[in-house]
Amino acid sequence: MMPADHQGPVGARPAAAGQELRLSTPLLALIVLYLGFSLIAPGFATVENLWTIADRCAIPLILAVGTTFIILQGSIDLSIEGVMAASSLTVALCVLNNRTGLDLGLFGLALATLAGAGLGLLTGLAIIFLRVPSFMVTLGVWSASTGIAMLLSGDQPPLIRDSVLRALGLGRSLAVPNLFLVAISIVLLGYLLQNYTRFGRYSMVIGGGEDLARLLGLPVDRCKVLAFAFAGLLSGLAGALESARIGLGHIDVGAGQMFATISAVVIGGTSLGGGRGGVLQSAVGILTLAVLADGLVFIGVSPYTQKAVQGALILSAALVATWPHRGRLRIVK
Amino acid sequence: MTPAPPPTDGNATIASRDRDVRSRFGRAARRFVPLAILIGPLSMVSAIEPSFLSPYALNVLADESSVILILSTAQTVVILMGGIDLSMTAIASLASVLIALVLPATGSGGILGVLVLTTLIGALQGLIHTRTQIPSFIVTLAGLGVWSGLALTIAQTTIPVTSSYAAVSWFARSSMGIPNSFNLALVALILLALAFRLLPLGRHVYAIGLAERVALFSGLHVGRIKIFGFALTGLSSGLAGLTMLARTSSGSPTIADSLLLPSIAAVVIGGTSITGGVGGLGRTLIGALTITVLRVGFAAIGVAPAYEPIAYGMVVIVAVALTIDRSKAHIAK
Amino acid sequence: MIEPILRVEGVSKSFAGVRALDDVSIDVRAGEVIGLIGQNGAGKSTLLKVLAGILRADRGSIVVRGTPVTLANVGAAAASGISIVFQEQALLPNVTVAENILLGHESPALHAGFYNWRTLYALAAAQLDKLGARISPSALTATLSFGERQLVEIARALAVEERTRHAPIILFDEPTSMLDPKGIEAVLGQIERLRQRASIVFVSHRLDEVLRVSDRICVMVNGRSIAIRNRATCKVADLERLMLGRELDAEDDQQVPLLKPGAKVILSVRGLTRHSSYQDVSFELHSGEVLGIAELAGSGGESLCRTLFGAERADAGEIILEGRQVRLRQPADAVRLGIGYVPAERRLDGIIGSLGVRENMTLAHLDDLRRGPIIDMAREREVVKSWIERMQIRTPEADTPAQDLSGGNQQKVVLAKWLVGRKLKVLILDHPLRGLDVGVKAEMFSLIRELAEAGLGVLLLADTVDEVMALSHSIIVMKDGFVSGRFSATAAKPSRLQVLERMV
Amino acid sequence: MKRALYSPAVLTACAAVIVIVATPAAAADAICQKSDIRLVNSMREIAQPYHANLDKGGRLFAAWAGVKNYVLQLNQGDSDKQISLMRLLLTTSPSCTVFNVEPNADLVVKPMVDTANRSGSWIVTHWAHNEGLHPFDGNDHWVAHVAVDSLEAGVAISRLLVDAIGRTGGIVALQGRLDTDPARNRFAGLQRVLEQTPGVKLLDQQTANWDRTAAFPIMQTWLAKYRSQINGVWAANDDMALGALEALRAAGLAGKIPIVGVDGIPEAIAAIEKGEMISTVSSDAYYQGSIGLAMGVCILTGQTPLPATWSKENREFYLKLVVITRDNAAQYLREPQPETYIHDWQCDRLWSRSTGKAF
Repeated sequence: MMPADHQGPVGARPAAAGQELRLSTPLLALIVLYLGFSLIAPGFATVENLWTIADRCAIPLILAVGTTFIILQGSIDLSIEGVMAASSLTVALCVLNNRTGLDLGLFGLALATLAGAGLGLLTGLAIIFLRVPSFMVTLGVWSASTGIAMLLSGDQPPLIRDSVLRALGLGRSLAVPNLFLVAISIVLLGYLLQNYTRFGRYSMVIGGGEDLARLLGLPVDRCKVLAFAFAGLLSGLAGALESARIGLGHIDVGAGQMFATISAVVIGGTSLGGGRGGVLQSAVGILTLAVLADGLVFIGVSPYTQKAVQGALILSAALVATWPHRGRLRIVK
Repeated sequence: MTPAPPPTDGNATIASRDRDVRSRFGRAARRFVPLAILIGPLSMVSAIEPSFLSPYALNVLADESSVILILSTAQTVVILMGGIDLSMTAIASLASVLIALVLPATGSGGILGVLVLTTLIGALQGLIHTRTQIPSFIVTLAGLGVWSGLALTIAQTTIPVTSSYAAVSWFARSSMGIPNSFNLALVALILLALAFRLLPLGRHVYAIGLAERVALFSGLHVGRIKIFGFALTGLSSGLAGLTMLARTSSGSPTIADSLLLPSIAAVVIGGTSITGGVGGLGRTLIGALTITVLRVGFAAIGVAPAYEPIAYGMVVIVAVALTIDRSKAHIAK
Repeated sequence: MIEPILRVEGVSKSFAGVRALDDVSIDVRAGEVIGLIGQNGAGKSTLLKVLAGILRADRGSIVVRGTPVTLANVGAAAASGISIVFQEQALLPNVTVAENILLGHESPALHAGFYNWRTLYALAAAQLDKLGARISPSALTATLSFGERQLVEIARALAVEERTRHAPIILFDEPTSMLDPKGIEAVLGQIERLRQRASIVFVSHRLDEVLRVSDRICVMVNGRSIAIRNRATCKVADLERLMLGRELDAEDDQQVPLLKPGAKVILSVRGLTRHSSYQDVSFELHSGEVLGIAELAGSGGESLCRTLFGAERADAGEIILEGRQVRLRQPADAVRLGIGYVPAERRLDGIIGSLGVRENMTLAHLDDLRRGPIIDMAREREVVKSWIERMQIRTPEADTPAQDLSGGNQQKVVLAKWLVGRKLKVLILDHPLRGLDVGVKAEMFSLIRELAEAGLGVLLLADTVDEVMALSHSIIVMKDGFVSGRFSATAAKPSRLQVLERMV
Repeated sequence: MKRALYSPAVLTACAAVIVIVATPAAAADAICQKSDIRLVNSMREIAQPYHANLDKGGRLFAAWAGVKNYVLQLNQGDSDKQISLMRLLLTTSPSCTVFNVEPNADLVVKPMVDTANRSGSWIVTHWAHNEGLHPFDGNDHWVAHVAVDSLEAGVAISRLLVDAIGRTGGIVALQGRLDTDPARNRFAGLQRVLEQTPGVKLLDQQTANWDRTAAFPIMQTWLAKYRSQINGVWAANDDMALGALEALRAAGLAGKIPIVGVDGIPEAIAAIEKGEMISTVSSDAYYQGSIGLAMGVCILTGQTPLPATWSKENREFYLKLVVITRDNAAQYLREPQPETYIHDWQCDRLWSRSTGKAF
């Protein structure tokens, strides 16, 4: 469904490892945005606020890593919020809480994460075996897993009493928010996967030309399923960590994350057509949105205006990314 | 997708093999699958709650479905061209707010003005999409943010329509026992369907959806046609907003938010391929009705709220799996 | 008698009842180049695909180095040392050259599941060295030139050598059909060099090429291999007779009918320039004239054609249609003014495979077929019917999906798409004969001549100089974006050599 | 033992008694047989304690009144759906159906009231509705509107907050979704109190859409921006208050900075007991979930005259709110017992919690 770019020049960015680190336009934009806020909002450019931003973008970062692989393959994942909800309740009910007698501690966190992976796996398999566009399957999975979450939630959201988990969600290590540390390690993991494993490179290949990849007998289907399982896993992790942060399992832990994540990925310069971009770019996109949100609160702008600004940002980011590739014969959907 | 397409026969065989498999059902048979999918839940619901098929109840369903129908009719046109419009509900909400604001002063003239405005908004998005060659998914994703942000900034509250409600009351009333809003939606859909059959427009839209480059090289005004499509979504968004305003006699910046994904799902459940070129308006009518039955039918027969989204998700996936024409979109992205 | 490296025995394959391969048997000996020729649909590509593991044979056996193999997929074929070089280049633009070369076989470069890029580059470089190609393995494929990409393709094919520890069997599916003479030389050169280390099956439409590089030539007709000839013992004419089952009236010698004197100028171009592709091009096209552009690919001709169709922007110069200067912002403008264009990329730009012949044919001119605002279906049908007959388009019915037609008939549909229009004045043909077999070519030749005689102005860009000369009244030669020679219709017909020397 | 006392059986028994006692005083003839009566609670969802309690209250009453037919309608935050669900249900015996409605948004009230009038079913609405709309303006089937004075709630918690910080210092305010009446009026209450206490400065305010996850980062940013200047946190509902609380916890400030909220959800009350929040205001979900149904049953069984004959202030009145602080937190933490409500359900005491007209 995304841009079918038949002959337009592809991927100005070298795909080889390490070469993504150079200063890209989105990165510049991020820096400019940060400096801009530092100028107009006194007290914005403090270390403390930096950690606030870090904490703010932790969960979205984790989500973005998973989504990036899916988008690199030219698919899309709308199920993030549903999966987060399901895992949020799973973790809340598994660790020490006020509803069930369970007290699995971090093992509960693992369970919730795996639950997410399970949902992702199912999604992937459905896409492969039913040969239905990911857009629709993930739309369905979103709805279905929200239902599962509702089942688990019952009439009272379970409160998390597990101190270890809460500490993970709220605490800091050497001034750095724990969740941010988790997020960073996930991003690094994603970067490694993308540039140093078959899964990552093949994801790039599939995005660049799926039918060709099939022709050459690459394990396209396996890669796709893997990508969705991985994304599900991270959505699960994100949902669980969000719950650890706010202290209960709740259906709405993921509210608004799907559009935010996709927007961020786009802002970072990853093409929805697939085959272009990467984990680091997406991370930049997430940071941009986090800085924006934090900065706007700083200067006291309502989140509604924030919505609008974010929209404008998406557009301009896409503009920067596509402008050089314009041409009378370029096909974009 | 790939700048290096695989050998012709490679495709041809995939396609032909598909045609062989399919020919058992036959494309014709597949056309009725959506109908079956509509009848399934409907009969299930009415089995438990016979009164569900009473004229009165059907009337309520028609009323409930009208807004989704208005939205997804126009959405179909855009999707047929391989694009998508994520901003429709945001524009609808904006419209409801604006109408509520201008109605007392201007009366029906104001309504017209707002409809023109929303049409222009849609056209603007189309223009940006075609001129800057940014994927419609992204342009309208940005639009989603901008327009809803704008609506919330203009009216941070629900605006009741009291004084000059008469001007819009028609949309809330019924004629010949059928809600006017539904009649409106139906007439719009039929007219559009006719236009597609009889005018060059229809062929051009399908051509763009199937092979935009060929359309270009055949000298079609691809840009214009796309912009027309988005203008259409803009207009219908306006109408949807108007209808909801009439029904609730007030405008709200979030009035239509919950309809975005249902209205898209309606198109695809009907059997229109999200990748464009395959499908049609008639199918969307069925899709819209199906969605409605799922949305209210299940709740009406007292299915536990948690199972409703689950069933909803399942049906979406199954419906698409059964209706999608794989011979034309052989890669499921 | 040495055991052949590859032996194909009684292989058959049919699609939906249609026999594509009928009991074909060939064998390939070590270091041998087999030329595979035949009309479109004769089964050449199908045979290659079966050997490459893309298609499964219905019957028959394939024996590699004495052991029967089942080529379930491309991987399996590669495992037994067979690899294919596709006609359209099958490379991924968004990854490195190295990845393209080793795609699916990175394992040697994997350390504990992780890429060791240095190793990967080294392995790729090794393959490129076999061809003496100076291409950086770490380069992004999209940044390579057409020729370079072709080399990468061949390098990928060669890579099976290490994997099988045998001389590979490499299948070339019309590697030259989209190349200019220079490119062709390069490829043929490569094939010559590959002899040392590989056995080759080589498909081409250009009989002279086949004769040059092949040791033996296998002629296929409707899915059967009807003859295998040694290079030494046969000539182009023989092969043509075998292919067509009849003597071909050699197109090239047929005289182009003279241009009617005093034909008025339809299209004239003055100082047209697009900095990136061609400079200061000027010419005049008369009604009834076929103006041929002779060039090596990438000399600006294609870009020029697209500009005249509004598909590319010109930076300077003017286009004058029937005395009035026109601005072509998009193809739609050109079409409105009566300019038609037959694109080189038929499958991508010419026809919509899943739509019927009728809808394809009338797509560009539905406005001419309206009664009021509404399409006059009845008239549409009869118009389409008449053109199907006039052009002898072989299709079961008017609504058969275009993708089910043979390449030649598809091309006719694309041509008809423009003739349906009432006010067509200029027709631009961008490699109209590309990928067509000799038989269909002949038909196209006469079609194009008819059109010209009917008063159309035809601008022709063809694959070979011979085609240009066979069809054109006047010729302009382009080289590196400049017009390097002109042969007007009035002057005496130039010799093949005269044209060629201005091209290179 | 104590539990057994309130088993449904016993409840229905005493219900019966009451009915018998009440019948002589009956003001009108019964409209429906009790067996025909259908009680509907229409609300957003039941994942939230507040809504869960609405439902519990309704069921509690149905059991007590001996009405078998209790229907729960959830709209999942979709106004259109709330309206359609009501209409769909009315395919059968509308005149014996009572709707107790927690509006998904102000704007659903009018269409639902219109539906009731047209179909002859009965509806009681809660919270707020669009201006210029009143039960007593010819809406004979709109039994009553039980309004919640969000302004009062806002004032109440604001007072406690400013007192808690010694009437001086800086506070931040988390607003609800601005397109709702409670959000506006609760904040208005805060502003009123601030006018009276010049010592307290409103450092910043943002809307967090009633949402805990949204409140969290906003609070964090404020902590980064104002650091020690923040002496108190005002939240338009408990969910956001708790979100802010977690943000404070992360900064090691939980319990050090007073927080107030509205709704009285169990978590908040627990937090108050712990001293991490100082106050919340409850409109008593159990009561809201049942009172409308009680009114309906009283009318349908003829124990109460038709609403048309009621006084205006009985048709649209404010609900008594309970301010919960550390002193009384304990008693609201318990699952409320039926006997707390039985006397409010008596047909002659239906307005026991009214604080006067709401128009």
